[in-house]
Amino acid sequence: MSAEARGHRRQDRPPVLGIAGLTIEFATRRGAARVVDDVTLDVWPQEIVGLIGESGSGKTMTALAVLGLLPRTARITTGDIRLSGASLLGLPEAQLRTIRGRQIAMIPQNPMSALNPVLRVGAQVGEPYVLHRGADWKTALTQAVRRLADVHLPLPDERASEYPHQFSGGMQQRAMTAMAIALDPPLLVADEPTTALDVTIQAQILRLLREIRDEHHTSMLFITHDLAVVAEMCDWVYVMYAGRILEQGSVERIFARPGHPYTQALLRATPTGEAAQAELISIPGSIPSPVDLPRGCRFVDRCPYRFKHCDEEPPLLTVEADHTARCWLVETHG
Amino acid sequence: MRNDELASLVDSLRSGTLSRREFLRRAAALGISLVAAQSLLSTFATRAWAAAGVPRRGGVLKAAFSADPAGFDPVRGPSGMSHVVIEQVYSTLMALDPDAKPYPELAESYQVSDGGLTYTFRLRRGVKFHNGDDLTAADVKFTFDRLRAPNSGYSYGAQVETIKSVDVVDPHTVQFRLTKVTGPFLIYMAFPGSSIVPKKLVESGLDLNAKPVGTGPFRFVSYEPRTAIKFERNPNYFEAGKPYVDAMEYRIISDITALTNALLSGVVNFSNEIPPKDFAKVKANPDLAALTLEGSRYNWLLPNNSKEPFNNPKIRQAVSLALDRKALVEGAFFGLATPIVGGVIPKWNWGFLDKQFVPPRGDPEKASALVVEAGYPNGFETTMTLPSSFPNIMAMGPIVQANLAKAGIRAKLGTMEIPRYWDEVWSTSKFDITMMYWLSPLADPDDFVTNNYHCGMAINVQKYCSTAMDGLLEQAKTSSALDARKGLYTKMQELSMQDMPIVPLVNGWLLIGHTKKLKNYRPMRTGFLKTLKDAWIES
Amino acid sequence: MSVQLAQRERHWVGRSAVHWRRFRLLLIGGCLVGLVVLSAIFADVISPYSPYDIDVAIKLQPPNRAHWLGTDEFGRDVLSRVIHAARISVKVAAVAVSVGLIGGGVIGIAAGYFGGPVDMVLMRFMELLFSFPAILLAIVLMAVLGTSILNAMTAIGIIFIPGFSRLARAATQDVLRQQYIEAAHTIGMSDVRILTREILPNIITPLFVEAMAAFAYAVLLESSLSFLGLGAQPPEPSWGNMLNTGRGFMDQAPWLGVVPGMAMLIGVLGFNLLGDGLRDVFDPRLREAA
Amino acid sequence: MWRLIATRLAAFVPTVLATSLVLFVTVNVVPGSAAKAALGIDATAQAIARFEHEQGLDRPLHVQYLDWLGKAVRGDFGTSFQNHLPVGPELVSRLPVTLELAILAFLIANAIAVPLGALAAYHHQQRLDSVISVFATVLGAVPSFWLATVLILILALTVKVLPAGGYVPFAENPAKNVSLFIMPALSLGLVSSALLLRVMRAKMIEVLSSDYIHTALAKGAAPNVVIWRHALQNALITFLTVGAVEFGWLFGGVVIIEDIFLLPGVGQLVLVGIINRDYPVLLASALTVTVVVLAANMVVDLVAAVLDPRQVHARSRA
Repeated sequence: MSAEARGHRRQDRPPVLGIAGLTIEFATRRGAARVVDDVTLDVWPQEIVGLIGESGSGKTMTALAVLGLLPRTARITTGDIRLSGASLLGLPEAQLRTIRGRQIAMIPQNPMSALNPVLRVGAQVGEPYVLHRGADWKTALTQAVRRLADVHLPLPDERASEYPHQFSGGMQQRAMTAMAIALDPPLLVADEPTTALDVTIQAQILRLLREIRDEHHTSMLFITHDLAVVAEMCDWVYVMYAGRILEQGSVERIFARPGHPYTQALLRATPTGEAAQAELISIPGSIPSPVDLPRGCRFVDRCPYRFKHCDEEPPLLTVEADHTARCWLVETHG
Repeated sequence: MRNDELASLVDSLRSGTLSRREFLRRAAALGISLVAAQSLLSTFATRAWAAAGVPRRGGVLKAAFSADPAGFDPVRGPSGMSHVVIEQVYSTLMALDPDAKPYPELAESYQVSDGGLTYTFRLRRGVKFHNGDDLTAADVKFTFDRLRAPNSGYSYGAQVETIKSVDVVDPHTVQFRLTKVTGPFLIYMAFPGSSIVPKKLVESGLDLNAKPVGTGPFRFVSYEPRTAIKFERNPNYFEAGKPYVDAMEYRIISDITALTNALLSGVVNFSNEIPPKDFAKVKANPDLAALTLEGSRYNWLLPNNSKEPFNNPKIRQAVSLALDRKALVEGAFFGLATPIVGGVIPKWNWGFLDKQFVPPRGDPEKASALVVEAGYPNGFETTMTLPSSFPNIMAMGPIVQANLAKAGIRAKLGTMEIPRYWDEVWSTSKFDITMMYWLSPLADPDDFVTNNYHCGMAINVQKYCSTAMDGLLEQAKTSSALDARKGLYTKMQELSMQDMPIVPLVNGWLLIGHTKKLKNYRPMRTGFLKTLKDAWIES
Repeated sequence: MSVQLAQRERHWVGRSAVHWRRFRLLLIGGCLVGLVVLSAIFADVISPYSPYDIDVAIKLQPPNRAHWLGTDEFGRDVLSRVIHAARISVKVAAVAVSVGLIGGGVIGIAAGYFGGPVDMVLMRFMELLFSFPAILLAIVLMAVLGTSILNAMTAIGIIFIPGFSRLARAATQDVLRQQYIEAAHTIGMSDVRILTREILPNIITPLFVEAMAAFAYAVLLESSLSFLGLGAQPPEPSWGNMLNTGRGFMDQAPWLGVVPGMAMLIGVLGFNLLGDGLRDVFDPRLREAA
Repeated sequence: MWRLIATRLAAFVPTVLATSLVLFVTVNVVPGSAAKAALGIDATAQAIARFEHEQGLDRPLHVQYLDWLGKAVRGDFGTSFQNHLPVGPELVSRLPVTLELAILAFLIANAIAVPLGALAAYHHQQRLDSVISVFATVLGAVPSFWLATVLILILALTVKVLPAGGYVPFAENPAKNVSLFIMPALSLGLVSSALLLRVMRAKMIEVLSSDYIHTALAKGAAPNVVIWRHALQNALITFLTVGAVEFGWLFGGVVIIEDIFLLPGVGQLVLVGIINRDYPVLLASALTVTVVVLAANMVVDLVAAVLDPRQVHARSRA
């Protein structure tokens, strides 16, 4: 990903998506569980921002919050989510509905179960036109065929009249993508879109998403646990752990000089080209439970370099321009 | 003063709580001469009770019943429900008036000769079957030869077994020769089983069960099993102008509560099978008339005479004495029945014996004394098995059980489904105590008693055999003079109170309800509905 | 994850509503069932009169101080009869459900575990039994076995067998699908041991939950049989035959029908709520939804 | 699709045959002789023997069965022991009554169960959900014959709005026919709607928690769109198979309701057939009921299959 992509992060216009200090808590029997803790994250126009973390780090919850589809027992206690400068929280449900599918669209992880088994694919892909443009089903269907063509689905008009169970995994994800980009929404939220697919299909879908970003000028929040995908896809990346952002910055910078021990461990655990020869080390221990989070740095009991200062959590310290990390060691290394 | 007192007398006579003899005695007390009272009685017996106004043609009478008929051929109609249909479609030589007195119907007149061994009937002229054939003596001969045939399967064979021969004297005269004098013969001639069937049609293969054809007031239209039987008016019925209603429909409603609801809501406009528990509701209904009539539906308890300890008459008497018949009447019949405190023959019948063996409330002390005397110092255990779907019997069961317990007879109550009851309890006499009820269709003393008391009869399942009793019964049946028969039935009932082979309980009244628009309907003691032809429906 | 469709108010919800709701179900269900079962066990002790004493003088009395729930057409105390009736109705339901549970369970496990022709034949037979309307089946069975409470129990039990067998078969197949059963095979566990130690414990819970619902239905079925004169025979009181007689006095003495109706409602409601509560507790998928 | 129907039909015939065999054996094992029930308590032994010979009850069981089956296939179900009339025509005249009652009740049950079930599921774990669930449980605890009596008492006897019972064919007088069927269908339908409602709620909860519903929401679909366009069809597929079974249970209730509302249906025949040990009537009516229930199950299964494209359209590629 070339550096000038950064040019888009100019300060004069608001980001497509601005999450500031977002905190989400769950009511459970054992008290409130803070799954997302004071997260700040921006996505600029035509930018693909990666949000990476182990499963249970709160990245999916953040995505759901953006779409306003949090489970009933979850509460946003602090922070704000802004779409092109306008806040989404507090909007009445009716207005939120006008945004979903038109301003923000979602690409799910498991396309197999994300398509309604009893409806034809064409109808499902065309539904946004009916929902938001009040189109009749005939025009919606022609639009759907056009979108299916955009996602390089062979014989789109024939495929449109078929049912999801007649599609392969890759074709289903293409259909979901077609559905997502139906109304050219400015922001796409992709929640691990390729995890459920085998590798060959995975590459095609990733290329498709990049093509969409270039041709449709769509910005994307790309949620994954796979650094290799981040390296290939994203301009900017946020590393999330136990609900907190531990490091964020441009992809080159972070891959070159990871600031936070957790990011370093992640990189060592990922078979990217450069680190091929180093044997892969898995990170001992597991994510702390969101109910009783450790006082200081969240990574303290799994961090090889912990020292007494770690019981006080550091802010995001600057490692270099466009690159900050939440670890005291950053300062010492300078 | 006299008029309203007389009116109340007539009312109680009509409702059956007053017997004819009682009526005559009371009328005499009022200073009305015996002759005047008797003429009053007979006029009331035949003529309409109240001033009913002018008869009106038209309307449909819908009557509700709870059981299905078992066929429409007189020779094979074993159930009461069949008889109620047969009597509308066919006619009989004689007929019974509301008080069950026989009067000539198809027969214009009759002579009895040879000391009661020969009966000669002169038939009405111009009587036609529903298909237009003329009724002749040949039909009468054919009918009774058919009933007397060895394998006819006729359930009431006892009524025709004393007929030696039936001869056609001329097309309108028929003569019956009997083997021996038969007291109730004329009543047998009025029995639905003795209905005259069309010889030509039956011989040419007509199945009377499916398509009955007779000379009766109504023609058979259709039968939907378990739902309805439809009749239409017989335009050339030999009683001019009758019947008054255009059509009649018997609706079969098996659930007794649904039956009452049907009457209350007007789905039907007549029923003589109102369950006791709902009679008050029918009485309270403004547009329904509610009548009670003491007929011959008596309920009795059968101690198994062939088994310990009920083979001992003392124990059987103890059972009778232990029972509180007033409680049975109140509990199981809601006050709509008469306790039987002596002989089985009801008060309104000439065979009645006015002698009390046990007070209506019973005599528990005497009963327990008898039990001890019979060799059971602290009583005994026994069982009582009842048929499960007769509401009145199921209602009396618990009361009888409680009464017997007080006299030291601890009976365990068991019930059984009807078909299995007949098979495994009734016909095989496998019971200590059971109960049954019966609507005697004939209203002749013989019919009340012979079936239960005579040795070897189908209904004598309590296995009681006494030559003395059999002798009395046969003599009573075969003597011709009424007073002679009456004296024999008195002796017979006195013996029955000593031996107590069965324990008579209560005589359930006929409970009738019909729309007030139905005029001039006189209920019959036998529970039959022949008199429907005289009634009409006001618009 | 179960997703709430519309996020109305954003106020803070106290303790998780789901937890309390499930507990409340179990509590109410448990109390109602307890009430019924206790009155069945201690019927003689707690009922003010004997259910059989007849006193025609005081028949059809509305509820009064002497007879809290009035008297029936024979002057018997309705409260005592409804308490004693609980004994019969609970007994009928208990035996019926166990017949259904054991019969259905065995058939279901056999069909599920052995599969192939065994499964085909058993399930075909079950489908046959299932397609025959319950009450008709009960009537035919009662006619065959004769009318007594024991026969009512077996008849109702047999009606439950297909339902339980289907459940047991599905549960067994679920357990079989999980790999560790193959592991058990490999270490040489005999079929019987597998059945008892692996399969049985896992399918007991869904069967037990279904038993609760079946319990409720059994009480209802007994009353329908009584309506047809095939249930508990007089003078034995059962909710069914009391309800049946009550039907005949609906407008003169409404309490005759209402009281057994209420008792049955308590019994059926209790077992259903208990069943629902248990289902939520044991059904993993629903617990996740919390 | 036709393959589906073919397999269902193929399974239909053997099941019916098996039912008739089971019924025939059960009926003949039933204690309490038919002859005594038919001829009355004072039937002589000679009359009983003649009756049993006449009806062929003295022949070995399998001969009786094959003879009966041979005739039944041709529509001749023999004559009733009670009234010596052929059973076939009576059955034909009674079937429409029972069908009308069962179908009306089934429609009412579903008309209540489907919307309320969906509503309860939509408000899962909230107050409305528990209110509807308790309502369903209470309704499910009321026996249909009790509800029938209450309805008669109020609507027929006090308010006198509806007739208390009886039957008039629809062709003859539609208005009267409908008024006659309102109460019976309601008493049966309301009670069985309770069970169906609980099933619909469970199925709907399952569907509403699936991924494609989440997709629909993410597209900005409003709740009623989500329920009616996306969720309902999926829930109905599994719901209908249970619904079919409930139709069978509902048929059981028909026996009692026909009795109370004086409807000349087939249910009454079965009851009478048993009580009077009238074998031909019992066999014919019980078999008819089973055939109808099996047919209903088949129809409902087919409807469920039609709703589910996965069963209709074969998978065209991996």
